[in-house]
Amino acid sequence: MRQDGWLDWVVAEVREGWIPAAVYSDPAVFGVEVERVFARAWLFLAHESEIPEPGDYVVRRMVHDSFIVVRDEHGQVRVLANVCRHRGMQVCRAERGNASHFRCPYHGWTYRNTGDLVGVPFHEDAYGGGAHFPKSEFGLLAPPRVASYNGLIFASLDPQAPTLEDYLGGFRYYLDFYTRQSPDGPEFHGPQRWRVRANWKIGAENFCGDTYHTPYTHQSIAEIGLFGEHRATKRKEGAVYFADRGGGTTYKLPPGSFAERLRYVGYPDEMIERMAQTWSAEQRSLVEEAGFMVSAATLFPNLSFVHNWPRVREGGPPVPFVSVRLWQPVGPQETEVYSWFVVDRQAPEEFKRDSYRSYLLSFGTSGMFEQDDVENWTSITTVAGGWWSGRIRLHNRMGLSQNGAMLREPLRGWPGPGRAFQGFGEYNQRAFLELWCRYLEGVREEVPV
Amino acid sequence: MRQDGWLDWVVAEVREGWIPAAVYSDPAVFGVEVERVFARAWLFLAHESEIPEPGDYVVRRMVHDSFIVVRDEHGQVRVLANVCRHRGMQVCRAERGNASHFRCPYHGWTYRNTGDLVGVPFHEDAYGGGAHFPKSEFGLLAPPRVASYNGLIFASLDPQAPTLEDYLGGFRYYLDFYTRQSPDGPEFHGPQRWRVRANWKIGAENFCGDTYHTPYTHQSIAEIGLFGEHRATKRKEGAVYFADRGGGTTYKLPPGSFAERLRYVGYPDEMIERMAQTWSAEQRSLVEEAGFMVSAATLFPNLSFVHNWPRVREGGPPVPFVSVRLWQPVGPQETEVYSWFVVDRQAPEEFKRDSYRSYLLSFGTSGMFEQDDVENWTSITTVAGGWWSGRIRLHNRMGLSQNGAMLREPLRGWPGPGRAFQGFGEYNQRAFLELWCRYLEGVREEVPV
Amino acid sequence: MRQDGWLDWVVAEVREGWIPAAVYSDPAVFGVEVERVFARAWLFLAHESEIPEPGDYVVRRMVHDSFIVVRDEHGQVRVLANVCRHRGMQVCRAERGNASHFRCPYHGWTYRNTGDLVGVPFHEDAYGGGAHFPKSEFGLLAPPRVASYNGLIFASLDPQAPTLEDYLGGFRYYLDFYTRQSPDGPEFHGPQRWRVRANWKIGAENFCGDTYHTPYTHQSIAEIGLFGEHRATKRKEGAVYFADRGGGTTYKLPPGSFAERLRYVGYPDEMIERMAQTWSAEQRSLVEEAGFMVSAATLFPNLSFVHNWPRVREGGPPVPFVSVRLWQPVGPQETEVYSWFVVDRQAPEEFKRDSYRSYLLSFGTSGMFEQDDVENWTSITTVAGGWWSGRIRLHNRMGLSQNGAMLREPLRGWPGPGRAFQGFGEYNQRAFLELWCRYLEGVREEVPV
Amino acid sequence: MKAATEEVLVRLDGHDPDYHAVVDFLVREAELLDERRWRDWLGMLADDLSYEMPVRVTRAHSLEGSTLPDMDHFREDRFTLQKRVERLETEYAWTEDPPSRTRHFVTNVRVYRAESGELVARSYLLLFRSRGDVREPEWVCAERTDRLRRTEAGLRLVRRVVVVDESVLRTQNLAIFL
Amino acid sequence: MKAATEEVLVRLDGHDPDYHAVVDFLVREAELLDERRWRDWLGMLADDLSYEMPVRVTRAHSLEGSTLPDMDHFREDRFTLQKRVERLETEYAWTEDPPSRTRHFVTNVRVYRAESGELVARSYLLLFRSRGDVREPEWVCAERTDRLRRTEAGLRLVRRVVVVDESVLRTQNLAIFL
Amino acid sequence: MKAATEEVLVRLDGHDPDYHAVVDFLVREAELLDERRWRDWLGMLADDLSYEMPVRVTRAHSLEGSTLPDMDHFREDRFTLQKRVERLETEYAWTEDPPSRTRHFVTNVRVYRAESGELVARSYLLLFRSRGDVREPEWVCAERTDRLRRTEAGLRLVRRVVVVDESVLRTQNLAIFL
Ligand code: FES
Ligand code: FES
Ligand code: FES
Ligand SMILES: [Fe+3]
Ligand SMILES: [Fe+3]
Ligand SMILES: [Fe+3]
Repeated sequence: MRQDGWLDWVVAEVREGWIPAAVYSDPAVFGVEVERVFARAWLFLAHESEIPEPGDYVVRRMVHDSFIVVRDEHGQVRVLANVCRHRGMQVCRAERGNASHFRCPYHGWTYRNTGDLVGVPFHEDAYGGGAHFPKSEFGLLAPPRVASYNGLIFASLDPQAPTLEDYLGGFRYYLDFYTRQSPDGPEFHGPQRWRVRANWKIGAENFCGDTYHTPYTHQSIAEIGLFGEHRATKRKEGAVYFADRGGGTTYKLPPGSFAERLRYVGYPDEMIERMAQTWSAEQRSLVEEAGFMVSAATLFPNLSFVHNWPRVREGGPPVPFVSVRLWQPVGPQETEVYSWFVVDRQAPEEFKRDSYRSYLLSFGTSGMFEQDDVENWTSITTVAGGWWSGRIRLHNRMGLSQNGAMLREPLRGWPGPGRAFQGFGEYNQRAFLELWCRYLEGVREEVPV
Repeated sequence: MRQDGWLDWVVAEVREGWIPAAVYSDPAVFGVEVERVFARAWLFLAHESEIPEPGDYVVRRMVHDSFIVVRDEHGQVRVLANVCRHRGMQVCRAERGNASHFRCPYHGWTYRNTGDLVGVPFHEDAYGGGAHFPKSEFGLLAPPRVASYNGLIFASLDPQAPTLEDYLGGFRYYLDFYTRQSPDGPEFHGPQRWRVRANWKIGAENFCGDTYHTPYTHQSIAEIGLFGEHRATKRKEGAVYFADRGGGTTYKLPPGSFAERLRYVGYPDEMIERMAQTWSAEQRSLVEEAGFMVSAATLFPNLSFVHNWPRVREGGPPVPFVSVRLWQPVGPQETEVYSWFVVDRQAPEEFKRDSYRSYLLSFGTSGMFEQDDVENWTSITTVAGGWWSGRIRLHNRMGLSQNGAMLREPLRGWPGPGRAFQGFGEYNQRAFLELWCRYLEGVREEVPV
Repeated sequence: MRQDGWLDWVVAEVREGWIPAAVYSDPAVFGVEVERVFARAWLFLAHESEIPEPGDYVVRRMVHDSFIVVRDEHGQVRVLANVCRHRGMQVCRAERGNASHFRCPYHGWTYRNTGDLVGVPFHEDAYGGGAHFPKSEFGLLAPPRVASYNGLIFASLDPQAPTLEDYLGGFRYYLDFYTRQSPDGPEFHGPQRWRVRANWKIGAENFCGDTYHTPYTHQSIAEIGLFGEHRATKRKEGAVYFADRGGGTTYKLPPGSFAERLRYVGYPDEMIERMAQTWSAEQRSLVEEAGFMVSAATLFPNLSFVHNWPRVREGGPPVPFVSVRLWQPVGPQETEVYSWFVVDRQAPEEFKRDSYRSYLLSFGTSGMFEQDDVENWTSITTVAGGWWSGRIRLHNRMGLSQNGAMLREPLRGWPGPGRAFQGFGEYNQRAFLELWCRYLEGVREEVPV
Repeated sequence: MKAATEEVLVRLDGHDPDYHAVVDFLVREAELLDERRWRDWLGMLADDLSYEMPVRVTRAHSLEGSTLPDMDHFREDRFTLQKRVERLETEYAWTEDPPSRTRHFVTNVRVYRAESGELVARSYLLLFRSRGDVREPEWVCAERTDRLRRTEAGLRLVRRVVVVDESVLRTQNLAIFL
Repeated sequence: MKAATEEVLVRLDGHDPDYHAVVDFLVREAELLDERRWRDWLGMLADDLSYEMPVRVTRAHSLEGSTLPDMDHFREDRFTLQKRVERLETEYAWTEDPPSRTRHFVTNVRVYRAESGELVARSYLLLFRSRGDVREPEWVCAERTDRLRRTEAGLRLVRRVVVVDESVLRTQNLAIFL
Repeated sequence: MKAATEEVLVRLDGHDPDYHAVVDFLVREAELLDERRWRDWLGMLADDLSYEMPVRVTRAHSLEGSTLPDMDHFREDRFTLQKRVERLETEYAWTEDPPSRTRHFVTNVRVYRAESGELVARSYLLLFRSRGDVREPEWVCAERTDRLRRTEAGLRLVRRVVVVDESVLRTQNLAIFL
């Protein structure tokens, strides 16, 4: 379908802030993404709290590759390819459970939950025994790279990928607000999973920097009095930041101390206490001095975060919640959403209950925020599928002048890593797509934005 | 899949009257059709009578590209790309309605029904205002070319396309019989819409010239006494004509005057009166001297017309109806059919009622003619999908001698434009496919047939 | 998606006993298979017993090409392309029936069940009669090659294909055990048909040589006491053979005479009598001297056989059955299974009843063996669809030493053609895939294994 | 609840004999249609029957106006239904030769008695349609509002309005009845 | 209406207690099957049960002969059903491990009394089957004709004939019961 | 049969008036939901309503533990349902503008009386959802276990547990009610 050089043209246009709509629907673009983005980036699989006990496992995908994320008998977390080394049968067909061994139903090869091949029927007769078939060489495969941060387990299919630390880079600073509110870290609940006819990038871009959509897309939430923050002015005062592989949005907090400001969004004192002790001075100062509270964020390519604080009962106070969500591509026009409710392990039970309620009202399959977001994303994906519409260059230049200069200076004195801006602008969507361009070009190393 | 030169071979064979079946199912052929036929030809969108009032709109597609056909606040008909200039959201998700503005649900950009961008939230803050973001440059896009004839609204995605007048050429003469029976022109009702697993070309070819299928495909209609004309002999006496971008079939009328002959097919005198006044002498003479009545027709590439006159009650007189139908491609093996009932605005209410009844009995989702046609087309499309069957060269040489000479002379004294033949022959199917070949070859200019 | 040379790499790896998983899911591989395997090999269509009377027909496919297998008015079996020579309509839309003629519903061309075109409406007017349109040239097409063996009707789309005899080669010796237990040969009942999300090759490989899966995949059958043979040791004592285009598995029989051994698997004396008379000395000796009983087998590319003898009532004796099954590809990840129950025509009614019961319990849509087999095959197909997993090289080296040498000698004194091995080993899967490699390379002639 | 007409309708509960009579009528009708016994089916229809299936469209904000006033998939009377049946009985109704294998699943039946004594029934219909061996099966979902008249011969269908749930039908045609 | 046998059957209306008993039987059966309580389900079957599901084929012109006389998807008696259940209860019935999540939607129930006093029930079945997280769900549509016998312990299924609507099943197997 | 609570439940047969009352309740509810008459629907709910739809997961061997204890698609009370309805009534509930055309097919109803006098109903739900003209329609299958309380104003829903049949929903969202 596509003439050569078309991809180069796409990349060039995207860098200018003009997005050819086809990138949200074209099968050829998706094919390249699978090979250059998803086969090279670090992808999120699961959180350690999902598999607390030895033998606990969950089965997760990297696009269409299936992996078992299991805590082995020694308590070590492992990522095992869900592919029998003999004839490729899935050794585990459940979504979660507990198992000491994975036995292949086809010919009965048996693997310990460490991945080691421990049982081969008729090893001697069929394979000539260890001399000709050393079991040690046929354990379940693992992705080339596996690592975790705050208990979030990531893997990369690229042996040359940078370390996870380097990959995350400055974004770790922000990640802690969502996933390290106490030394114990968070517990993940869920996920809810469902399929939407949207391209995976649209949600990722939205979460990393689209403060501009909130007032209008989510107007219904304000109308029913569940949420004040989304008010346009509130949103406008917020800052957006981008550091290395990720970026996000924030809300400006009213005047007050660290504790007062966290109380304002609805955290109980004991949790605020722990945050104060857990976060670094630089992190605290984002709240204390700068006065910003993290909201939505995205880690390239397809992991997003959200922190929000709607009311959960008539006239009640705001109740904050955290959600982590994965935009798992199914195809160019379809994405499977994984949405977890995340809460600090040490949070009081009552807070956990209310925070969960707050989450369900807002995000996930029945979430009133998410519903309207996804409606936009599926419609854009459909439009992008037209031959002519696919060639329309969408506008990604908010915050740029006619000639491409910055309309606004980066925030001075921003306490965190990376670069931040206050007010509306597609700074982060551009940064996100710049990463996308780099990966499409095959560049792996750290990407300054 | 396809070796190079394959398409050239296809075109060469088609020109010889041998159609490789794969043209009715092959994805590669369809890909080329999208780029060379549907992105260059004039395509029908809607009729003005569907949007009588300012603000009235219908949403229509050109293959997978979505457009709003709207009568703006000044009463002017416009075709607007249903794509927000910001991030590509569909600004209109309904199929029809009335709106003064289209407001994008994602970030709230607002467009007047003229297409003008009139509202951009935080224009100043977010975009630096008019200096850096002149709204005037970001109205909803329109297809490069838009024009209408007899109220039929067409558009082309090709800036170099000939004018609609030139494109239609001599076919306008025939178009008037269906869509200009009085100075007021027709009113369109519907459409009914449904999806069939058939390639779009098969129906288009059938309507433009397949008089030969009527006796057998539609035998059931005769059996139940609803329709006599379809009798083989009647069909054989009919003529088929092709002029520039379209062609069609006719029935031979029994002896009689202009009025008598129109009475014969069931028109009331007051309508005949208006036809006499509205049609040109050349047009009247098709009925009066030549004695032919138009039946099915197709305008390249995918708009068809039908005029027929079955009985609508026991022993009752024939009642004529007109239908316009669009073969909207969904894919190589799937087509969405749009079928409108069309009747002259000034026709008496009772005639409109009966004519509508006549239409419903014959065409559309429940039409007894259409049902059997579509059954043939879906089966052919399935067959064409086979690796071996797709290479079979189907026979499109009816009316040609062994060596390709004409078995019959064109009709002499035919009052209309183009060339006409009496009796059975695939003259028009060849003419239609010749146009198709030209477009596949990238030729745009007027095509003599 | 695929870089050049990828297919060469695949073939090279497969020859080493390492199967890149993608061969079980990749659309490009499937595209090549359609052109080089299914368009060149001999494919099974039907058995003569399915169409006993003149006019009896069944409609069958070769991948997506539809053919009518009909016994014509002279009693001769014919294979006719189900494609009208005019515009490609399917002249027969039923799955089976009896017809003296096939009349095309589109324009009424009529073909005798010999394929001869006998009726063309308006032959003179429309086509200039025989001079310009000799009906004799427009009969229904037949595949380039058609032949049968033991009443099994095969066709090939390749004019250069070897004769069926040569194609089958030594495999005919084994075919007789399933389809020639008496001079009258078998009767085919069914087929059951259903679609499974599995690649066609997996089942074909399994049936031709996978004795190793039985003990574990089918353990449930043993648990419920329906079948003893599947016991690992029993399976291990069996031999696998491969001769020219096909191979299969056997069970070792307990000591005894020809008759005793056939009685052991449940055949009544009168049938044993007929087998003794019908089979050649070489064939009898497979049972009598060598003491092996045929079980599963596959004829390249996609026809499999099974012979098994479970119990059909509490504590009852084993009852043997034969099933023939076709793995009809629908796409790279989907296969339509055709499963026939096959029994000797002369078998006593009571045996036929019990054998049918034995079949239904074991194979087909509700068969307890087949259910677990297919589960493995669909899961493997899914896994193979992953970008990374598709590159995993699956293990097909059972019976080979580390350096690729044979761990075991071929059976000496094997009475049948080809090469046989006793004990577990993927000898036949390698032989099957070697054929597959040859066809992918475009080699047609006889393939020594 | 009010039908098209503005008359008042009384909801019948599940042990009213008329409720069962109506359910029985709808289920028997489904059986006749799925067995292609059209003559028997015609026998269930009143002579002054009106059988309507308006086209559905997608409109903004609400379901208001989501049925077109001027375009239908069906707008039949006894004569036209009779003709359709006659046609299906010929040897030339290709689109149903071979025939579809249909299944009319009838659920959510609500029955009302009108002042006139006629019965009004609303029901949900899930139609499954399989044809041949290669095509994927097709579905049609709809709500039907029926008006039934009592006669000595039993209930007769006086009016049916089928509100289909899709604006673009995903079935090859309506050579069947709903 | 006549069943396979030529005996006369009397249609029961919706307030006949036997009608409710049969509906109750079919709905409870669906519950047991969907909850994989096969032992309880076997308890609903007569010892001389015949459980049949012939293969469907597409023939020209009519539905006549659209079920094969000599090939079935199921042709079971108590022994074979028992074995199938035993198998599903082992740890090695891979095709149902993990299990399908099924839903047997039962509608259009018609009940008849035979001269013998046995009851005959015809019903429509819509089976929804979801398995794992990646596969698309599967559907099976069919009509079932059941013969039920009264016993002190309640109704028992004596014979079931399942007429499926597709000639090519779009489900991986019949490791389930209909 | 036992509900979540361990109390004993008595199965009601098909001619028990309460059986019909419950069927009537479920069918009327479906009608209100499909007609988007949410206010009327809220009127059918008790003030202390609990409305739950746990997430389903695929586990090995059996359906045990196939609903997550700590994650739901819905876990609502009157306040949250009220808010959801209010939202749908605004002009900004984009995901239902244009609205879905839904059809709640309710079948396999089983009714039980609890010692408390409350009624427990289990039913199968097949939801068909069509939106716009281009998207393919979507399906949701589930079983619902409802607890109903008698009030002078009629039955009121006290608790609903929806057990959906898919672990990965194939619908864009749950901006609808089941
Ligand atoms: S595929 Fe796993 S043991 Fe053979
Ligand atoms: S996409 Fe339309 S306003 Fe942003
Ligand atoms: S297509 Fe068969 S007669 Fe024309
Ligand atoms: Fe949002
Ligand atoms: Fe026609
Ligand atoms: Fe097996």
